[in-house]
Amino acid sequence: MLIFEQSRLGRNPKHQVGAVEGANYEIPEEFLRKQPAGLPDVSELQAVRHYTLLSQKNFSIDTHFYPLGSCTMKYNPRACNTLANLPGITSRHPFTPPDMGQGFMACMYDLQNMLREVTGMSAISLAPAAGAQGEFAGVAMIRAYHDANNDTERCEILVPDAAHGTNPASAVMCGYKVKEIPTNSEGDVDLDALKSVVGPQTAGIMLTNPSTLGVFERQIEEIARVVHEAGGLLYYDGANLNAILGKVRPGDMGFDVIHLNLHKTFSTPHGGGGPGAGPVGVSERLKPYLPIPMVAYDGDDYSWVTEKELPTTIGRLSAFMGNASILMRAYIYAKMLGNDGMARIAEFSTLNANYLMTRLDEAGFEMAFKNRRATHEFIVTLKQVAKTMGVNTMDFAKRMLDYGVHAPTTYFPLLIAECLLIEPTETETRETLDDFVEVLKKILKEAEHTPDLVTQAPHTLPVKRLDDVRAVRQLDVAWKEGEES
Amino acid sequence: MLIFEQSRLGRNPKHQVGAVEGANYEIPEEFLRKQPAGLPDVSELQAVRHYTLLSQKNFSIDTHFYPLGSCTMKYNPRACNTLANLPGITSRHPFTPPDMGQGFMACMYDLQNMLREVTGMSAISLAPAAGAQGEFAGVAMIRAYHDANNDTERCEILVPDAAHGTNPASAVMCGYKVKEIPTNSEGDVDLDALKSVVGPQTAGIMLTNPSTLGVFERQIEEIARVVHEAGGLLYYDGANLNAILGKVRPGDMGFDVIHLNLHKTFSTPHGGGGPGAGPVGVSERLKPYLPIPMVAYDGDDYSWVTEKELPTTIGRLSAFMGNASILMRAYIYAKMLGNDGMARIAEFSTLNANYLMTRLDEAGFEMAFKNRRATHEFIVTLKQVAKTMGVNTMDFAKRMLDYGVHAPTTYFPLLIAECLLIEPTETETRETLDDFVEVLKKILKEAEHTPDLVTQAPHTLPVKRLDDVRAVRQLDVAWKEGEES
Amino acid sequence: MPFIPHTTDDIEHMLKTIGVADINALFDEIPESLRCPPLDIAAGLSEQEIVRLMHERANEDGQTLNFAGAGAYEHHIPAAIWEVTTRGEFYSAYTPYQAEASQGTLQLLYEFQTMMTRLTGMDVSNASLYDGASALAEAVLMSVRANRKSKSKVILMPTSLHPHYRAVVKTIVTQQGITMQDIDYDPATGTTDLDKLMAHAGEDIAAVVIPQPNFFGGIEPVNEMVNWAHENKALAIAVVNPMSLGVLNAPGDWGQTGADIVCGEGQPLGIPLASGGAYLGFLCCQQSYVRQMPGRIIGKTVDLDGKPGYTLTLQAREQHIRRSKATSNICTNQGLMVTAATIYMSIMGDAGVNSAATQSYQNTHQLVASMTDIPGVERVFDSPFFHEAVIKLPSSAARYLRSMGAHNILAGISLEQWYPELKDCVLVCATETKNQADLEKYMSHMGRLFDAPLACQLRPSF
Amino acid sequence: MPFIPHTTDDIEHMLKTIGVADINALFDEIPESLRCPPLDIAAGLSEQEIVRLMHERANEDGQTLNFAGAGAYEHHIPAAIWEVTTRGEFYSAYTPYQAEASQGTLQLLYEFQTMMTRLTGMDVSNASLYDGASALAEAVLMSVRANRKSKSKVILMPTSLHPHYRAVVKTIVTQQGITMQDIDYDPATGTTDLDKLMAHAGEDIAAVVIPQPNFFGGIEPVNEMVNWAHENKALAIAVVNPMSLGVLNAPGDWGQTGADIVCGEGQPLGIPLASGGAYLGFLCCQQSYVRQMPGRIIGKTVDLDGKPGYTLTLQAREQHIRRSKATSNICTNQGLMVTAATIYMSIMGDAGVNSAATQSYQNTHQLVASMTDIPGVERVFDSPFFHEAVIKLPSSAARYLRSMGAHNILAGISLEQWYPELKDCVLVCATETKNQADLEKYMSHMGRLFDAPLACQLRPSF
Ligand SMILES: Cc1ncc(COP(=O)(O)O)c(C=O)c1O
Ligand SMILES: Cc1ncc(COP(=O)(O)O)c(C=O)c1O
Repeated sequence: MLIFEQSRLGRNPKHQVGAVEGANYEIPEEFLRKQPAGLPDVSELQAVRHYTLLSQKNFSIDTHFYPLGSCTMKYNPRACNTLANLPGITSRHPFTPPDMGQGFMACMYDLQNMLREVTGMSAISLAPAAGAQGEFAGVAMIRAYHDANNDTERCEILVPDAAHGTNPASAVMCGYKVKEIPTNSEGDVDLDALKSVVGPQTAGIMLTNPSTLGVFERQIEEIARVVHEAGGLLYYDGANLNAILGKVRPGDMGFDVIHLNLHKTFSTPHGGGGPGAGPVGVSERLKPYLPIPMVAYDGDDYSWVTEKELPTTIGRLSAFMGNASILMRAYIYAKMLGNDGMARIAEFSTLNANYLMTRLDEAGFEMAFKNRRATHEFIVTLKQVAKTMGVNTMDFAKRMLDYGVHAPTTYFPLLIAECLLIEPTETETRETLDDFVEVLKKILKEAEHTPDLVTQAPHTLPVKRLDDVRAVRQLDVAWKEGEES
Repeated sequence: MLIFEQSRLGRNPKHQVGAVEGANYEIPEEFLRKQPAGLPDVSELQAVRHYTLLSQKNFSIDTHFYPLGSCTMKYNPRACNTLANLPGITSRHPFTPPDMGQGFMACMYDLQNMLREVTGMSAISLAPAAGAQGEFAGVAMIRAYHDANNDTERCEILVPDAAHGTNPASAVMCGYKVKEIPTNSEGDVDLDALKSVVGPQTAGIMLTNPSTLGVFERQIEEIARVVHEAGGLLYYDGANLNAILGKVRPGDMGFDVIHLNLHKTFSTPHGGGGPGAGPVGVSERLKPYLPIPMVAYDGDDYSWVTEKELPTTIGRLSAFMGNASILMRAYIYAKMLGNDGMARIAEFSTLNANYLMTRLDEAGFEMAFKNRRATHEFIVTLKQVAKTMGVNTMDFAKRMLDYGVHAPTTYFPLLIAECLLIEPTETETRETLDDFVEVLKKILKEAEHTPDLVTQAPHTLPVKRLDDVRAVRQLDVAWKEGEES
Repeated sequence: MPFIPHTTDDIEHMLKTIGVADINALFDEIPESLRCPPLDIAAGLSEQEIVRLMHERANEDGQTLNFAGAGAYEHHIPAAIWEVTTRGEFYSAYTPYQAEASQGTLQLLYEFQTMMTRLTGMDVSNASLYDGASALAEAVLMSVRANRKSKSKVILMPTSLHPHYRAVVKTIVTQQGITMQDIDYDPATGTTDLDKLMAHAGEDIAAVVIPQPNFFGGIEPVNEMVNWAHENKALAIAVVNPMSLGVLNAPGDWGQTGADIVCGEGQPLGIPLASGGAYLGFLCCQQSYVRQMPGRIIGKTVDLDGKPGYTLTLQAREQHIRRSKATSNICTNQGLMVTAATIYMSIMGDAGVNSAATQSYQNTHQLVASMTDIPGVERVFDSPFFHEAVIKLPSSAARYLRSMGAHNILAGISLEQWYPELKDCVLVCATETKNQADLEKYMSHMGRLFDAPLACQLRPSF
Repeated sequence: MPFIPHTTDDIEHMLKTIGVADINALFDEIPESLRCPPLDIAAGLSEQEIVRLMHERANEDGQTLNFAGAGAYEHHIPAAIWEVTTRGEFYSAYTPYQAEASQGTLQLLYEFQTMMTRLTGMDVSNASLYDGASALAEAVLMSVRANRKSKSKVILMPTSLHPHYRAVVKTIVTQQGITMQDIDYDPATGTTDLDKLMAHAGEDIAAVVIPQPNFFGGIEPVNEMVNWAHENKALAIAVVNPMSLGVLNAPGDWGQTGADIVCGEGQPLGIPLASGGAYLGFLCCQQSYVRQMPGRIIGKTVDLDGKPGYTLTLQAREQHIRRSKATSNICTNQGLMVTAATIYMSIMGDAGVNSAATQSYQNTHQLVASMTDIPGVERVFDSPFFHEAVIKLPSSAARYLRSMGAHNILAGISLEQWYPELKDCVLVCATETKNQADLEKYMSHMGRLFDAPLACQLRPSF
């Protein structure tokens, strides 16, 4: 039942802020609202009960194993939430002058420095609100750099075919054309193909390393050389930085500009879709173009870096400071980890992934890159299963839900047929991984013997398999009074 | 699975307070622990996931209609919890001297005054930790009063047969014998029976009004006269005060001493069993005996009332201030209600109960006191159903769980056979009550046509009907390593 | 090891299963030359230590009595909202890709979309963008795609719009060859100078941006602006404060046919100030433009048994399907903030939102009346205003704000940094969270600063 | 109407169904003469108003640097505990009478019982009593019922036990003819004078109460005391701080055969100070006494399918079944606090509890060493101590505490109110929450008060 169906006119007690008597506006009638909007009229208990019950219909990290590849669903420490909600932190207005308290700015400055160190870049801006906005900012900086050099013929961004969809989309938002680079059979970039397209029209290349194929791009130095020699810049999509934290740094690999997904590597909550935080880092030559605001420190005081201090900035990306409360959570998490803790993320996420890959391999599943080391994630392809048993990856994924496991990422990256991208993360136990192997083995048996059980899954969730096609064809994106639900 | 079964030695990261190196105690070996206790060794994520999933196995006010008679399961406003957890409130040590901050004491003083006003008593002590401890304190004050008057022959406390079990148990803890008074067919105390047992041995009588039968004791003035004339005192069990808040006050009915269940009338959370708070109130003549501590105010400062200020006190009931954080929640709730809000509790809890009683009566259910007004609760008896269909009240109750409704109180009060004590509370909507009627009608039909469905219920919960007898016969109250769960 | 559950036994067993000697061996595909030395970052803090540190930092920033607005508003936030929003099942879930395992989030988002369409008077809402400013940038991009009648990529943008919104739009859309044409405000009213707007009549314009209320708190002539836009084949993009919609007309009802696209900042709906984020951008539009909409959209459908359920829909617009041809690059959005805003709107209802909006209106009007009783202090613009106003002081605004700040009062925002012509001017806002004592405190400190003993008195409320 | 969902339509419809004219008619069985006038209580506050009020009150009490213990200890509380404990399903559930609909709470309570038996070395634990002091009172009552060899109802009670615990026991048990016999502490050691205990040899004694550590923080000769009790046919009741059991011996291992009953205050296990409550009393015992146990007990059983489940058991001991013959009158207990304590013990584990206990030990020892470097400041007792100690000052303790309080330091607790012989003495405690800077701050203020410039330096940690 929808909250609207529980609504009855005149129920709401206006208890929260009290009622106002006979409001009298000095605003001409024509600008005033004609009739109430039709927000729900429910009691506080009804709202609490409704949303509490709704929440129980979700899978989440706090309730389920959630090995969603590329998304890094690991434990979100509760301390980060509790502390980010301290009254002094939540009540601070974004335009509070620095001389009325430096606590927030000190945290942000520390965070900039920590991120600079773990990425090996020269400077960090925390402004972007998520990975995709970081990508936009990064590519915009590439453009600003070339423009500043009067190098205005560069109109192409190279993107491997394994890249996340945001990469090409961001490049286009910056006015670039996108050229796809194929991947070779080992999961590395096809170097010949790269060499054949790189040239004076190349503004840069966007790479994830480890790539979304769950392997480390071994020729990264060569790629950097090729692109740099052609006058292009290297963009690092940091969605997978957790795999190499404290082991190898994008700055040292030759990247000129990067973004980080703090909601992945630094474990801020995904919140059913966000918010995230996508700080960008740059090498020395791109520093003049960083997005604002940033925090500076002169040894005594923290202050804001705005267009006044950085006139060549690509500008602002949001009205204030990106997702400040998420940055705060990342800061708290980073402080708890410290140097060793960061390296351990890479170590144990990699250990878990390789262990799980080995176990699934032994269990007869087909690995997309059997001869490669897994990074923090790896790919299983169900091509053969789909062909021989008529049970595809989506069916497999849905059936996992019945076993209380959130499905891994399906059908991404696009170049691997019938794939599952599996990222267990470092916060899961060996027992959980072992259980997961058993679940996959069971489903494989079911696919063989009782395929309907799998193709009709899930059977135990609040709803059975949903009709996505109908959702598009009979578009219903807002409830109308009287409609049944 | 139990948390212990997820435990693996050496997993716990000691991250919360850090590790200590080479502890060296100046305490002789014989006093030191010989081996670790065997607390769970789990990661923070494991603990969070385990207890989050466990919580989902509960019915609660935030998720279900919970018409548990006498227990007053109504909405616990979230603001009370949020505000009672402000850092300045949770971090205050109980021995903080009054000159280091008066905020907490001001709240408690206000609360004492508000409770005094709603009960019509002369003074309030917030000390008792729950209703039962309030009863103990109240009866102890009765004893102290008689003792002070050298009236030491009084050895009996009268208790109606409808009383809650805590009443006789509390009287016994105070060294009294208990004499039961029968109830007449209309639900009132049998006055003749009362008169026949009251006498010089009577220390007092304990009454709930409205009684646990869901009716208002109409002869209360007469009862007060009879008991007072015999030299006894009247104790008021305030578990049902919510029914008459702002309408009639125990002090005005002639009671000498009362307790309040703040976790009922003032909506503090029940927390799966507690904590509660059971303040006591007294008439003028019992003031010298109130339990300590209390808060006094001299117009400038708040101070503590201890044995120094009140040497005739019955004493302390807990090491500090009873359930202070629960008192704080009640205070916040009371402040939000104000005078009108309090009266509305009585009005709407009574409206809901009478409406539900009428609807169930119309639906063919048998009311225990059909000719009486319901108060905030009322009793249905399933005597006939049990006899004709072989489906008893417990079966009925268990089947309700399948329909997502917590069962009303069953088999209490003891004197009504096969009873359901139903208390909808004022925070539930008319729609919820109507749905409840439909559920009961459905179960009645099932009892007739498919009785097994009812006697084997519940069918949809985490476990099926549990074997209570085995729980006693094969007592297992602590898990032992190796035992399966 | 913080947050890592592996015992020594586990590690040994797992390495053996994999067939490597130690964890380091798992990184053997990384060229040795690239491996970095130990990070120059301090050792980790225990939770107990970070608790102390954060309490200190939070106390340092303290609790200011806040009369600043300018795009971020301190409203009362019912306690229930965040107690429910931070439940693990909402807090720690991902984007609802597996619809059957995400019905909680999906139904909530569908309810949010419904509420936003009702509040704005539009047909369709998405499930959030980053913030109000970036939502406007997306609205501008969308209008260029959607307005098939225009080839120009020219957007008319009033200077009465939040300067940071204008800056963000510039950052984001100019990369695609879109040009913004400023429309100055009328120095008398502080609202868009209609003559300046109308001077563009007959030009090829993709869209007109219409803020309501505008950055100065003023009520814009939105009906005329929408009508003018449509007469000139431009789309009308409304930028609104959702709280104000408890009192002000829904953009769907502006002018003859209503705005085409509505966007804005959802922060006033139950989201704390928190130094500027995380907030939530919303974007609504008329049905015909839905396929140009950026961001996630949730649709209702049915399951195999015909039972209703909710799922991501129209994904073919999005980057994960359409890649370089997507309507936007947005992926992660502001889900948790949407959760809070949805619960906020449920608990407040129409009546609650109206009351908060009206009290904000009243408090600001009372404050402005009292302030302008002080000789030399005056309102700069004469148009009606909602819950913010521009006040000219007899002397430096920066000095004034510093002096008030010394008493822990954030007394407003200096406007000179964005509008040199508004020297010595502050933008003030008093929401429903301010009581009479707060307003009196403001006035008594202000009165003292300007030697205006009489003005110390707060004007009686009206 | 706050918290009441009825619309005017609802009310009308419901009254009509019932067949009365108005709500007031529903109270027609109450004699008119008894009806009260409107309550003399202020009008209700909106949530926004109560938020302001409570923030003001909370800020007034401020955040003190706390070196007080005496039965209530400031320990680090992992954030996860209360975020999970206050989930609606735990927070707003009742006592688990309907077991099938309460498996969450029931399994948790069973786990709590298991943890407590492991911590104390007992066989059985109940599911909580009100607090440590009332738990001791119940333990005393229980011992009188359980000790079939004794008729006397005499309890030996050391004066080194918390004075408020002694007061509470007196309030509760003397009504049933039980007498408490004080056993004085040895003025040199501050622990029970064994000679004074042994002077009671051969008497009919129901139980001996044995605190560990005692009120002064001192380590009692528990092994000898338990042995003596058992030799004299008395039961041994241990009163322990559960946090100390991370370091100190489990009562089940005291002496030859261990204590019979163990009780104490569970507050150190994740429960905030909060002015003294709500805390949690625990009570454990050896198997043979389980039927004399007061309070709820959860047992494991199976369901109709043979699947394990949890339920209230041995209810025949309790007031709702046994009424006047129950083992206690307790009904509502401290369920929510048990939830917190259980999650605390899970997150901390043995290692975490040991670390918190050890750091508390170390910090207090360091502080005491530094304090007693000041001339005229000395330890009163010479026995080993856990995380509290009695310090004698050169002058008035009250004045000292007031002076330190002026710097927002709660420097300890004056003992004279309970022990006139301990004039000018304070009881101090420094838990793991205190860092070196805190200890230095304490010492620098104390040093200044006693003109002891050198002593301002904190002794290096050992
Ligand atoms: C590889 C990769 N790149 C980029 C992104 C986009 O980041 P965001 O969702 O934070 O915008 C993601 C995640 O969604 C990703 O997995
Ligand atoms: C009528 C009645 N009296 C007394 C009590 C005992 O109160 P408490 O559970 O707070 O000890 C209760 C509730 O449990 C009750 O319903």
